[in-house]
Amino acid sequence: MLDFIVIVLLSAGILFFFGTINGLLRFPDFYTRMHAAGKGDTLSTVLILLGLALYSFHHPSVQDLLTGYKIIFIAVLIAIASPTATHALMDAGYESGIKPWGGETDSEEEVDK
Amino acid sequence: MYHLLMFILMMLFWILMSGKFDTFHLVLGAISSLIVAWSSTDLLFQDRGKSPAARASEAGRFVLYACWLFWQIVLANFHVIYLSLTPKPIKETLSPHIFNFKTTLKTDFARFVLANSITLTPGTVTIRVSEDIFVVHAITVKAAGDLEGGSISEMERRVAWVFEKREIGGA
Amino acid sequence: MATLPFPEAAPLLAILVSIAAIPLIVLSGSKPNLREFWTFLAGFIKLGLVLSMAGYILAGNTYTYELCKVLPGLSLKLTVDGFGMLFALVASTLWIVTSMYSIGYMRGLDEHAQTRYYSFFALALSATIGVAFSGNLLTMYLFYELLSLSTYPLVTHHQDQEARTGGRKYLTYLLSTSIGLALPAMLVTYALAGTLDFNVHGIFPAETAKSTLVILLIMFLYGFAKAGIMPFHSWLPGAMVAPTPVSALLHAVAVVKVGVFSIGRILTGIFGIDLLSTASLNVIVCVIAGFTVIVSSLIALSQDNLKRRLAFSTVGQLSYIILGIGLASQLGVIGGMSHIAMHAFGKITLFFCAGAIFVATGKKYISEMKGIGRRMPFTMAAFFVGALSVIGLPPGGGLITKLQMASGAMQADLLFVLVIYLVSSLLNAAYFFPIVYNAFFCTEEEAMFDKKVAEAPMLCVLPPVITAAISVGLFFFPGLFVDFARLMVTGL
Amino acid sequence: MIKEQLPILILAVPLLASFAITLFARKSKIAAFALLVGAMGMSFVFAIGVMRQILDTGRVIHYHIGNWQPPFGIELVIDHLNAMVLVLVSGAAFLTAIYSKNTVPAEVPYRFPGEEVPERVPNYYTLYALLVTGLLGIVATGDAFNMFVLLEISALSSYALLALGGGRAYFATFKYLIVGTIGACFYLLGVGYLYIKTGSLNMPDLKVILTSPALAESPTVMIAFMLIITGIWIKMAFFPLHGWLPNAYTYASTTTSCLVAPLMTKVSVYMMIRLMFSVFSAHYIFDRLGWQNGVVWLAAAAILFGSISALGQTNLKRMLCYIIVAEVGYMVGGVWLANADGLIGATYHILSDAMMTLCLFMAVGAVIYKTGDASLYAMRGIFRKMPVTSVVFVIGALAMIGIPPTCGFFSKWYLVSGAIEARHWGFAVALLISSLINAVIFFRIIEIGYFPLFDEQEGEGGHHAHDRAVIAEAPFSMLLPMVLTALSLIAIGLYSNEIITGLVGRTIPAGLL
Amino acid sequence: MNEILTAIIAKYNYWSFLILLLIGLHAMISKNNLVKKVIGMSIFQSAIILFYVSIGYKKGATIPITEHGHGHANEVVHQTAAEMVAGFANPLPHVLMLTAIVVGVGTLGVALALVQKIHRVYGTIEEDEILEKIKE
Amino acid sequence: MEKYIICIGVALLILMLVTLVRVIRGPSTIDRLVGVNVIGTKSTILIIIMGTLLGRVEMYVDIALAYALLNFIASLAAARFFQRHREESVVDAPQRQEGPSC
Amino acid sequence: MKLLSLVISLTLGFLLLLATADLPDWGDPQSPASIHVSNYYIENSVEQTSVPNFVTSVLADYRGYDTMFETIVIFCAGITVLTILRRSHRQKKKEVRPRPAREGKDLILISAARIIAPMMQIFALYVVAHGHHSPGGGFQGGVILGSSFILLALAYDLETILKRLKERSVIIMSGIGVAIYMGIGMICLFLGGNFLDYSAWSSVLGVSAVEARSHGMLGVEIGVAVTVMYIMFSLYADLSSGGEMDEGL
Ligand code: NA
Ligand code: NA
Repeated sequence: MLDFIVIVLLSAGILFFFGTINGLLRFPDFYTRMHAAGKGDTLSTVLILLGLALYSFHHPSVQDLLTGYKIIFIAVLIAIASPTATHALMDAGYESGIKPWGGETDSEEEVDK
Repeated sequence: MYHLLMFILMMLFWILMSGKFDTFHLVLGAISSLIVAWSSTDLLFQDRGKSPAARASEAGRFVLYACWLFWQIVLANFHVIYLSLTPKPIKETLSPHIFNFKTTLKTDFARFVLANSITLTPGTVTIRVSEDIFVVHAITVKAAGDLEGGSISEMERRVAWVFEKREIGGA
Repeated sequence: MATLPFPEAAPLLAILVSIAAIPLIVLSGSKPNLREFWTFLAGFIKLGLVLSMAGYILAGNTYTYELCKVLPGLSLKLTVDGFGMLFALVASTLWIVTSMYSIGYMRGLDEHAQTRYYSFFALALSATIGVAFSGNLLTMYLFYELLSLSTYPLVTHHQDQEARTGGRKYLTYLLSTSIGLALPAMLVTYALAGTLDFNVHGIFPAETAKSTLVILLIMFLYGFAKAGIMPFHSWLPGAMVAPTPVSALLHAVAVVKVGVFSIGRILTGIFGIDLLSTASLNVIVCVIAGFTVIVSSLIALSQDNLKRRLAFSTVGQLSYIILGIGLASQLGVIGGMSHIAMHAFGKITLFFCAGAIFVATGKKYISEMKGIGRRMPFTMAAFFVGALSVIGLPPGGGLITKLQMASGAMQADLLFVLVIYLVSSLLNAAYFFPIVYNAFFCTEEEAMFDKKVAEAPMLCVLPPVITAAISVGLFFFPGLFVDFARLMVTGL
Repeated sequence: MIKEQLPILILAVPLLASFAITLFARKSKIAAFALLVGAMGMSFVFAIGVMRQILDTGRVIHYHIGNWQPPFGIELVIDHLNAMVLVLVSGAAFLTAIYSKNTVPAEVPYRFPGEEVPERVPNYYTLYALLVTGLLGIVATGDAFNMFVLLEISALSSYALLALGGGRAYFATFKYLIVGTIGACFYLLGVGYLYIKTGSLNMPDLKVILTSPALAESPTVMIAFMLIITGIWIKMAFFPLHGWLPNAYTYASTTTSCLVAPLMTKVSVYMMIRLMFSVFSAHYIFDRLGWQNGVVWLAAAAILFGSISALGQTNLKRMLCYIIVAEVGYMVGGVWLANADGLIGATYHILSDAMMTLCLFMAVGAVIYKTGDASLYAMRGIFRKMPVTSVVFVIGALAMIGIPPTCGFFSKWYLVSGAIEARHWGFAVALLISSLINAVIFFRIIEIGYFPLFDEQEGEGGHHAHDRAVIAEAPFSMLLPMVLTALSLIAIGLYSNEIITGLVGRTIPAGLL
Repeated sequence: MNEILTAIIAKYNYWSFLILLLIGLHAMISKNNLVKKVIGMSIFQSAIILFYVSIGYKKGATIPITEHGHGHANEVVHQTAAEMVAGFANPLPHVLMLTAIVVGVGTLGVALALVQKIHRVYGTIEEDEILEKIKE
Repeated sequence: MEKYIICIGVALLILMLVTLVRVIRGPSTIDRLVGVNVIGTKSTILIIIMGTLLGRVEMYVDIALAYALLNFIASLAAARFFQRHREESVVDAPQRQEGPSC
Repeated sequence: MKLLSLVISLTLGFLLLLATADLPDWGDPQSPASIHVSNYYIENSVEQTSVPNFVTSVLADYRGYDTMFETIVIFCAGITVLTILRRSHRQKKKEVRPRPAREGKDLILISAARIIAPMMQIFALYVVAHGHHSPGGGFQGGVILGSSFILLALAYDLETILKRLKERSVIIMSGIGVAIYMGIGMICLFLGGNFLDYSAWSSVLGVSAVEARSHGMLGVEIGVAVTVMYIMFSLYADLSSGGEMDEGL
């Protein structure tokens, strides 16, 4: 049962990470790519970490519980840090004058599509 | 008072991390917790108006909110996958734009939670918060609409419920 | 060795006494009389110290005093022997005379920076005595370099453009040859022989290749450029910019004689007379020196500036000495060594006279000196005596040594050297006699000086008279210096 | 007890001083200065104490830090050679520290137009102490990796000290930093290659392990040797790796030049000697690898290049810098002549060259301090205005030229003897030519200083800010160390036999005798 | 030759560090932009650090800490010396590299500080432009 | 189970390499930073996976935590830096033509 | 220059490649590096120092001398950067800043930093204290501690944080850090041991010599952490503000 949950969490993490990268590579401009990075990166990381934390409860002992707790703590940290970093990058791009994509075909990314 | 709270929190944190329960390490932990409590209490607890009890209930409500938010994040990720994999030309699926809105939330922390929630939920990312103005990037018109009229208010309401324990008008 | 007639450190003291005078000279810079007192005091003490050892040396001893070991197997060391004593006597005697003359000259012309002048003068004398008493090549090299450096401020005393050019030339020649030729030759010698201590039998091991010896010989000959062997001679006329007492000291005693003395030392103490003659190295020395003798005399003939003419004369006479020692025959060596003294007294007389003329009249050129003998009879009489000695005519002491050298040439079976001696003596006569003749034998109309011109100050006139008298004295009693030289040869 | 602890105290004292200055003397220039001078003096005394111990007992001192046996812990190894270098470094640093009393407050806070940062003075002294600690540590250590760490400490602090020259110094220092880092990394990589083949970092232990025949054949060891030597050559500015040095040292402030210029390159030479003979062996380097001929030719080229370049300079400090490049050639060549005389000459030259470079930089620094001008023409009339400084300069110049009885003569003596013994005439000729060029260089300057009247017409006179009429002798705090340094040049020369038989000659490796 | 080549290829840990090393060195020497030089320097140093760390690796060994992280303070670890030696990686390279990293950071900081100052003096961090300005 | 975790690790590694495309292509510096940030976050996971596989996760988790924290700060610092240095960050990105709608 | 650089790099590469064949296989347990000194540490660390983390025992004890200087490298770098960059307080006001000021405070960053920074600090202290048992120690802990302040400086601005950490105390504290290390080593001299021989402390601490070594290591690690923390922050402050100590990044 525990293994099953672990597998689900890990797989889901990889799936969302795949989505993240897909968005990161295919979206047309910086801002839209940040959507993918901000949401996908956070969720996939948190899911995988949860999976690994559960995995470490395999042979429950005080030490392993604490280890699992630490992994969960990392997950929480990333849940706070990742959107914050996304915001900071976004703000930096905005401040430094990157123009949002407006559907026109002037972007070189557009050609790739 | 807050220093004591901070000390206890930090000591707890230490014990969980340390995993060593002998006196020597506990003393080290106590010293460390003292140092952090001395230097950083004002960081964690800037708003001193609330009683510890209020804080505790706030934490409880926040857990509930976090569960809701988690679901929203999952949705957001499916949204991203959909947008990036859809065979439709990108011009039709995306119509990104930047817009502002004004929040009614009062405390910094609530605004912070709202901003990050906006980032994590489908279709929107917070670019900047200056005072009560949020600058938001929306990836689709629908997402923008959600935020302005629908889910934004929904989210703001929930955040307000967690931190300011009041209802905000709207959906 | 149990009892010495002089303090154990006498050679060192003889060197240091004038260095010790320097602080006193500097401190009493504002009181000229006191300042000059120190100079004289040091001079007499030095002479006394040298003389105190003279008897001991004449008795056939040599005395060695080791200063410190600077390199394994090689120390800084002072040795007093006949040759060194001969030279030290000349130098310390002439210093007193020159100091006396300096006072007259410098005060007469009201020269600047006299304190500096006397300080470096003293330093130069220390270096000279140091060379004379050096017990090995390294020590000699040390004092040789010290002399080059300490005479630089003297040569450039006037600190004008001319002094600068002359001084530059002076140092360039002396330092480049000593560092570029003498130092490596010394190092190679040390590498071959394992020592640098002078030894009358030479220090090179028997198996040393002749080609190596020839190269070393040439490097040494040109390396000690103070000896003025052509083509490394032109610093000497250049250094004529110096005040006359300096020129006198340079040309008669300190600088040039140190060069000649050094080469003499190397020929006799490093190569050894035996080696020179058996390996026919003496021919090389004679050719090189002989060439300089003839050419420099010819150049002297064409000079109008009196001091320059004297300078070229010096160049020739120096090679004369080297020629004598280089013959590597007994009489040649004795003659050559003693000629250091003879020439010193003769030539210093000539320079003193030139200076006295300059102090009295401001004239430098021979063509401007017609009739000067009438106004400055003592000076020009002394000049005449000095010239005789340098040419090698009686009653000048130079005659004795020149004859000895000529006999040495026959002894060494090198007859072409005899020809060189004869020709050069004729040339000497040719460039000195016209000066003397014009000085005395000209009509009143031709004379270029009016009645107002008189002898230079007493202190300028007395020294040349004294040295001229010594020159004459040496003709009659050459024994003193020749005996010292003979000691060097009889040791063989 | 203190006797046994002397080796560590030599470097612990300057190190403590660096913290003490940071902690207690941030406000007071004088307190910082006093702490520095006191520490340097103590270090000097301790270094002499260690040297005396070694001279008395004749035994190499092994100091086990943390009481761990080598090769597991780090040890200090002090023999005759590095006892001498320790005395040299601490002595030179002591003299320069005294010298710094007036120059540092006058120069260091003002390095940018219109800028004054008095806080820099105590920082400067802290870095000074750290630099000296680094150098002393390099000399004392018996651990190859520890040497790297200390090398970097001295490098980092020297970057700071050099950069404080302001203006062009920043760029010059940056280039030095890049080149110096390449050098240090080469060294580190070389040590890594040694470690991978031997498993040890302790120098005596490495030497024992490296004697095994299998390792002597190993290309890894050869490449380790190449990397280490190249790294050190970069650090010591050995031709053609010297490009960084002239700029870096020229634009530095006076005290920095006086400290860095004499010591950094010399300590690198020490490092080379130490690593060549205490990690590798004369047998390995000269018999098995046999590159000495090429290296000595390179050294000859360095000497000629440095000397000729120096001849063309009009900036006093830059000229001295090129002379340093030439002098490095002397020492590298001497070591690689592969005979005892050459090595003795090189080792003795570490001492004599450091002192003469110090002497000249101090004298030039005093002139610059008084005239505000670093060109040759700053020297105009100096002999009259600053007689003591001039005499010091002349003594330094004579030592550089190699006139006896200054120490410069004796090191050249040994080096040329070594060249003759090795039949390496090219090196011998290069040494002599460089002496001659030095003579030209220095007499040109002495002439300028001696003839006051003529340079007015000839030189670029007129546009100097300082009124030359009011130039006077440097303050006592500068004169004292200057005169002591100048006297030491003669003393080192006169005691050359004692130094060579007592110290330098005692560490000649067996393969060279 | 072939053997040498196979040997070289087999020891991929060495040539992978080598490539990084050369990139860093090349950048340090040839780059015109001072910041790029500094980056090259960091790459160069990192390559050496990688090299050392790869020395420390031992097949079948774990990080050199004997005790379980959350074990009791003085728990005695029952292992034979041979087991210990085989089971734990070589700690020394890690220690050395901690030092090298710190040195690298220090150098990096100083280099950047110098670049800032250079920028303030010359208004550029391109080497050729700086040299041009120096000439003026 | 361990094999499954290895698979996850490998998949993660491959996806991280794919992310490098964004880092290389840019076009602006901030675009590259986004890629780097994602890779950094995932490296945290890799560290823990490594620890899990080597059986020393209790050790690696500390490293992972430290790494996560430092990665976060590095991203913030980089973002801040390029916020200031506009020219550098938008070196070849199209310029913003109109101001934001606020 | 490019060509020269290529030649140099490729020559070096070629040389190093030559040696590759001679180097031991990767991870070979019998390679010299893995047996000689290394095995001594692995076999004896626990017994001689009671520290189960060999990296720590080698770092802080067997090669504690290296590590002391490593701390000093950091100290030196901090002082160096400060001395090169720092400009006078007095003249700062006149200067016109070349860079535009940031608009307002970033609420999101500040809030995140306020949560994360204290956690980081306690974690950092944990890392310092558990250097004996886990992959941590003074450097690592010091870096994390310093980073927590950098995080705050990034979120607020430099001036605000410099009110918490006084500029003067930054340098003084970094000096105190190295002084702690050095002091622990020096006191060993007075207790009759060699420099950095922590076992000499056993009489003072009242523990066995082996345990004294363990405590000595903890002591020096604390010193290291203090220095590293303050210098990390100082480097950030100097470099990010060009020595002005105003806004930071
Ligand atoms: Na270390
Ligand atoms: Na540790």
